Amino acid sequence: MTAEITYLEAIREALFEEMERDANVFMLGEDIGAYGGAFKVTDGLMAKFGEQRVIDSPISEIGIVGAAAGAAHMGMRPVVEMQFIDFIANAYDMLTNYVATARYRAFLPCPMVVRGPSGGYVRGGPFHSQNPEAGFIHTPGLKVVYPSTAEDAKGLMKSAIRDDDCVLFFEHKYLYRRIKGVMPEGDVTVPIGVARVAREGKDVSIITYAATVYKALEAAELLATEHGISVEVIDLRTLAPLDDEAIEKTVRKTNRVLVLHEDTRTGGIAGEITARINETCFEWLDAPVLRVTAHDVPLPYAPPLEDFVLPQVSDVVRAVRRLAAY
Amino acid sequence: MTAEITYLEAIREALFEEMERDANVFMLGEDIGAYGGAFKVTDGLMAKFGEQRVIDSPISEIGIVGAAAGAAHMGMRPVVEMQFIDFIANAYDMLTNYVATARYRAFLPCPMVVRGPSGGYVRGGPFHSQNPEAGFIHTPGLKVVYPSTAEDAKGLMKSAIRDDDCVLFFEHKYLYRRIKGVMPEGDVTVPIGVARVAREGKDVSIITYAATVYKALEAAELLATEHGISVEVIDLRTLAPLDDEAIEKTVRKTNRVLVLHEDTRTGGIAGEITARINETCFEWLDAPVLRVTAHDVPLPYAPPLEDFVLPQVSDVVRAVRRLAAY
Amino acid sequence: MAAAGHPSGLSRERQLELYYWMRLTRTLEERLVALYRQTKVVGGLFRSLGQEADAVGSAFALERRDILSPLIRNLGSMLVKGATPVEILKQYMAKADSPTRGRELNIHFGDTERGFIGQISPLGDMVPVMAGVTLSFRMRGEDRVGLVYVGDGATSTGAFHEGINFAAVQRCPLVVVVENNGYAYSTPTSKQTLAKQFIDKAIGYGIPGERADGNDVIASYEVTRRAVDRARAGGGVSLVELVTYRRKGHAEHDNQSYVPDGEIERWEKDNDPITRYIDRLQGELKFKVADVEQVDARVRAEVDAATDEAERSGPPEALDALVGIYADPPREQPLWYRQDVASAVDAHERPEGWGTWQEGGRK
Amino acid sequence: MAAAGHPSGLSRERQLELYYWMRLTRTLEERLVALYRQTKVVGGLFRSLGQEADAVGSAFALERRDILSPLIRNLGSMLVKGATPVEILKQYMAKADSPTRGRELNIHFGDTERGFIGQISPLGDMVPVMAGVTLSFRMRGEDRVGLVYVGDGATSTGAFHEGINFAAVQRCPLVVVVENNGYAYSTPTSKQTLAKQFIDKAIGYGIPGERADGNDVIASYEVTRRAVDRARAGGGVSLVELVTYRRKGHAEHDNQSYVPDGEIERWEKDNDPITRYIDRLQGELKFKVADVEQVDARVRAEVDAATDEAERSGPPEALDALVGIYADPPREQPLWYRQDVASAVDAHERPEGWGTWQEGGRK
Ligand SMILES: Cc1ncc(C[n+]2csc(CCOP(=O)(O)OP(=O)(O)O)c2C)c(N)n1
Ligand SMILES: Cc1ncc(C[n+]2csc(CCOP(=O)(O)OP(=O)(O)O)c2C)c(N)n1
Ligand SMILES: [Mg+2]
Ligand SMILES: [Mg+2]
Repeated sequence: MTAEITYLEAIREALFEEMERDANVFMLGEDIGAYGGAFKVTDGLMAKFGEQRVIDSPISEIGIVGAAAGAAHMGMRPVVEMQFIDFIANAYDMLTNYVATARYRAFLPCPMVVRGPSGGYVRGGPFHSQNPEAGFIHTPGLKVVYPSTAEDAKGLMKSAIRDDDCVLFFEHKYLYRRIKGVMPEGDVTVPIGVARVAREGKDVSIITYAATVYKALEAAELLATEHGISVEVIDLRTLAPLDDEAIEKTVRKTNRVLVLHEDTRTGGIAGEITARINETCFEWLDAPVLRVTAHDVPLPYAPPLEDFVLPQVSDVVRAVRRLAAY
Repeated sequence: MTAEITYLEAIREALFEEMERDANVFMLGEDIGAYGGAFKVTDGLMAKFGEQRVIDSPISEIGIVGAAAGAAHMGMRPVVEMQFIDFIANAYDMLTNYVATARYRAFLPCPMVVRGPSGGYVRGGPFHSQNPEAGFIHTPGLKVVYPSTAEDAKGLMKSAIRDDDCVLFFEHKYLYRRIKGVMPEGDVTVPIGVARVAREGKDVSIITYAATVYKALEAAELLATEHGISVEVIDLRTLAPLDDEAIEKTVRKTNRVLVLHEDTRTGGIAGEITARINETCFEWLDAPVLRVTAHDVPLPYAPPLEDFVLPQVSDVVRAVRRLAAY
Repeated sequence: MAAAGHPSGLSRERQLELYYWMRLTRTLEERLVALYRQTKVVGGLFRSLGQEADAVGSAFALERRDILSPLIRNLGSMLVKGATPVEILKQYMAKADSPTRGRELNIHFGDTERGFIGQISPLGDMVPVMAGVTLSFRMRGEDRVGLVYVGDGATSTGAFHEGINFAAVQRCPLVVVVENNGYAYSTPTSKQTLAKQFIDKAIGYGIPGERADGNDVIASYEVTRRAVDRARAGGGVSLVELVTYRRKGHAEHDNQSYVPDGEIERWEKDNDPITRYIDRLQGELKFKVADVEQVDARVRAEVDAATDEAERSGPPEALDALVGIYADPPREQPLWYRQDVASAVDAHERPEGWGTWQEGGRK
Repeated sequence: MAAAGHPSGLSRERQLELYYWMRLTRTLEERLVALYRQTKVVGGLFRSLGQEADAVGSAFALERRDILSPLIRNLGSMLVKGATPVEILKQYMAKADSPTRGRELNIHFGDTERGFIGQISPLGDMVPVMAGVTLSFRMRGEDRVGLVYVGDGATSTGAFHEGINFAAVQRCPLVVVVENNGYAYSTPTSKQTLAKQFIDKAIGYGIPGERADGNDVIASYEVTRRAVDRARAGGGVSLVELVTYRRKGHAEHDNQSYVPDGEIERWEKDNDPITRYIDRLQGELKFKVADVEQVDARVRAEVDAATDEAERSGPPEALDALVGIYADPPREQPLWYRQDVASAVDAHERPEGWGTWQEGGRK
């Protein structure tokens, strides 16, 4: 019997196993070596693999993302940590202009992973809580994953490192130590681009990912027991490319859809999903696709403010009830 | 009688008049002074207002956007040119993390404009053709305008400079010298946040902005004469905040909507608009909201490739006919 | 050179004031540690232990009309510029009437009236911003100077580079202070740059650079003052390097396992800026023990009073979260599922079953 | 010091080769101008007139296994590294069989086999990328060196700063060549930096810096070669500044109104790198006039042949636009309204009525 490990440990295990498997895999980031990273995700890697393969970098997000790209061109498989994913904004040019276009414009392979602690619900304030996925989903050439379970965190990290293109790997810091799972035996990957049914249901679908998967699951439980509404929860796992098949399947099953995300509302991925559902499943819809999201403000620090801005279980309950009653 | 001037000249007139009106307005950018800017938008400004108010900067998009913010805090009204809007990616952190949050987190006013030549259809290749609006529409705290006519270009630039928050002003380089208009007499502004009916119609609505307004208008003409379909064209003019009223009005009028944009498809603003229509006008829809957009690839250089990637009149015709027949 | 007993021409009052600000910094931070352990501080806690002299001494070189942009370890600079202990405490505790009304954390706040602008987390960003602040001084012919701090680590950012270069070329009245405290989080300076000293960067920007002992409050004052005077006289940007040492971890949770044995203790023993200044006050400058003790007592009383006041304030109202993203519109509307809902979190939120979360495991 | 007649130990063959690459660069660009005027070049045209020596001389210091990242004015470097005239012409003309199949413009292309990596437009970005390329050399113990060019203007970017600093700290085998040609578009060096020379930046990164006359092809070779040798020997990053002058505008449309009177003419008359090298070849190095003329004839023939070949190629197929964004999936599907449509633009596109567009007004 294998023990449960946390979401964070699952990621570390994946990094460890991939570094053992492939000598081309190496880590690059601020304070990831001797210190093991701000959240200790890379703890122990330097001791095991040495300073050559676990590089403590200067505070230079442009520099390290660019360096990863150059090394990737040469056959390496760099994994870059953003100390907080919020700082990926500094590398926006490098990622969207250089990395994302490398294969298309120059036939240069760019297999690399950019990973980092993301998301709110942790009193992190406006610069340690962001969900910056929208800008990257918008960029052809990048892949984006955002797991919610420990098993997926491990399996998707392995796939991300083995992918021949750049994968942005968002890790939800609220889940790091709260979520546990039992890892499958052996070298098991979770494919990029495939969603997961987190809970089967028949009345209303919730399409979501990352921390809000748990908001959805809790709401689903409550809706089942208190309101007799059967909710299906889809955990997207990958945001680019989207799993259109899984989305269509659940829409055709329940005919009522809530898209739920922690990111701000305007320009968030819920819009994209709504448009796709509209295009492919309009006739199957018995109600408008609704969105539950954060409010359109920078994420404030004080608990009552953060709680108000971010989506909560009660919001999901209200929205699902409206859909069910439609 | 006043003469027609181009879209580009209209922008220059607005800059000129605003600099005359308000001594706090100044220009910052690469090659905007002696040379007058890569597209000559600021031509003549340095001669008139001097080097102090028309500053040729080093090649430092982070630097000049940040400097504009600092000056704006102190009561100045900087207008920053990106030589091509593609390079706004370099200032993504400064704009989304610093500028957009300044008022909210620190009660610091940040009245500034970031403007630059945007968009394709000009054989500019992947780094001189971008439409990077999606990432900024996604950012609370920023406003985004993108005019299609010379009159709007002038009137919106005046509003942008007078706005008390940061406005990103996208100028479509394909329209710079192709589009002309007669300016209204006197100091006339066009309000931010208000869309325009570019053509009245009753069967199908096209919601669009910037260069594709003309694709829509051409398609509308053709659809009227060749297919007897009456098309309404909405020119959004402002992308953040969206004019929900205008969108709802046209949807309720025609019940069939095409959202058209030049930006790539996934994560583009069409998704957001579709979601909003879905939320507010679901019952009014006689057909799914359709999107005509660029394909999801970096914009290639060769004419047959660029033409294939970008939306064209024939695409609009096809999509509108499908909607009308639905 | 100042006369003996009046280093840098500072009056005896001002000499003692320097001590007051350093002591206030340290005592206030110690109070914050206590509150942090009582879980009354909502987020992380960042110390400037051992760096009080460089923060206080450099800020002391400014006039009230000048503008300073502090970093996380510049509590002392902010106090000198007029931030009050009660503001600091409320801010850390995310109170409704804290300077940012609970929106931002720790000492991320500002007040252009008193002359300081709050930083944001992305390092280096304040350098371009302060370039713009001081550009506006120059454009308007105002007799004002700006000062921006960067850590040794933050000198590696593109924002630092673009900002200082822009300011240099534009001859902005700006002083850039590199606080070289040996570490950026866990990263020693040797992994941050190969430069032997940070003022070596000045020549690459064509500006003067000067280095001083950042644990000597008078030396920190003097070197900064020279740069401030130069800026005020139209001499443009200077780079000042203050050499100091970060005796605590990056934040309170950091156990400093990466620090070589004995290093911290050595700095504490031989080079505590407050101890050093007390020695100087009571030695060369001939203050009495009682003078110093009086300051200590005053500081204790002030911090006690501030704590009482801060504790009395309540948390912000949820709806204030939607106010003031733009000047126009002045507020966002709550999303439809939040209409008529005062607080977002009801009984169902934050259940135990979410995982193995423990208060101790908190990051 | 090399023996007289054999500067830098270059054989006579190699001495003449340097001339060949410079001449090929110039003749090929002249051909491009002709094609541009015939509107056969799809986008803008960028010249390196007067800078051929720095590009050729520096690239000549590399081995085939080394990797170079050129800029827009490094046509000469690319030719030295094995790019062919027909590739250049096809690329500018956006042909189906051009190196990027019509996806990228001008000389933005590369080939890691021959050892050059194409730039992207955002300036400075190639510095971090080449830091990573050379980091991989170091990690794998490969005996390879990288060379990256930056313009005087591009040194102001955050990417340059972060990339060179990272490479320095990591002791990557990288040579950073600053091509100081006096201008960045219209911006003179004095508005770009207050540094007196670009090698003043080296000290701030703790690396060696050396400056040479970029219009002297041998000097450019020698200074770069020293840096390359140092990198190969494990000495890490060097900064090389090659001082030259951009005699044409930023691109062909730029009329250089911002250049002081006589400046261009002076450089053309006194300091043309090709003329200077011919003088040296025929003087000190004792080549015959015929040797030089033979090279010229060979170059003309090669460029003629390349032009013929390039002109024969056709434009890309529209559907190729959707191929190869990712390894997996290997292609995007056309959007539904483009299914079964071979070309996007039908008779209705690009009408006259769109405005006042004229070929002459083209940007
Ligand atoms: C752009 C950016 N990258 C990473 C971080 C995460 N981070 C916060 S503080 C810190 C270390 C800062 O070191 P230094 O600049 O020397 O300042 P010190 O803490 O020593 O005062 C890091 C890496 C950040 N805030 N911003
Ligand atoms: C980040 C960025 N900002 C602006 C531009 C627009 N731009 C293209 S070339 C150029 C001038 C480059 O000057 P320099 O680096 O000196 O190179 P040179 O053309 O002189 O060889 C500018 C501003 C760009 N390509 N990238
Ligand atoms: Mg430090
Ligand atoms: Mg130049």
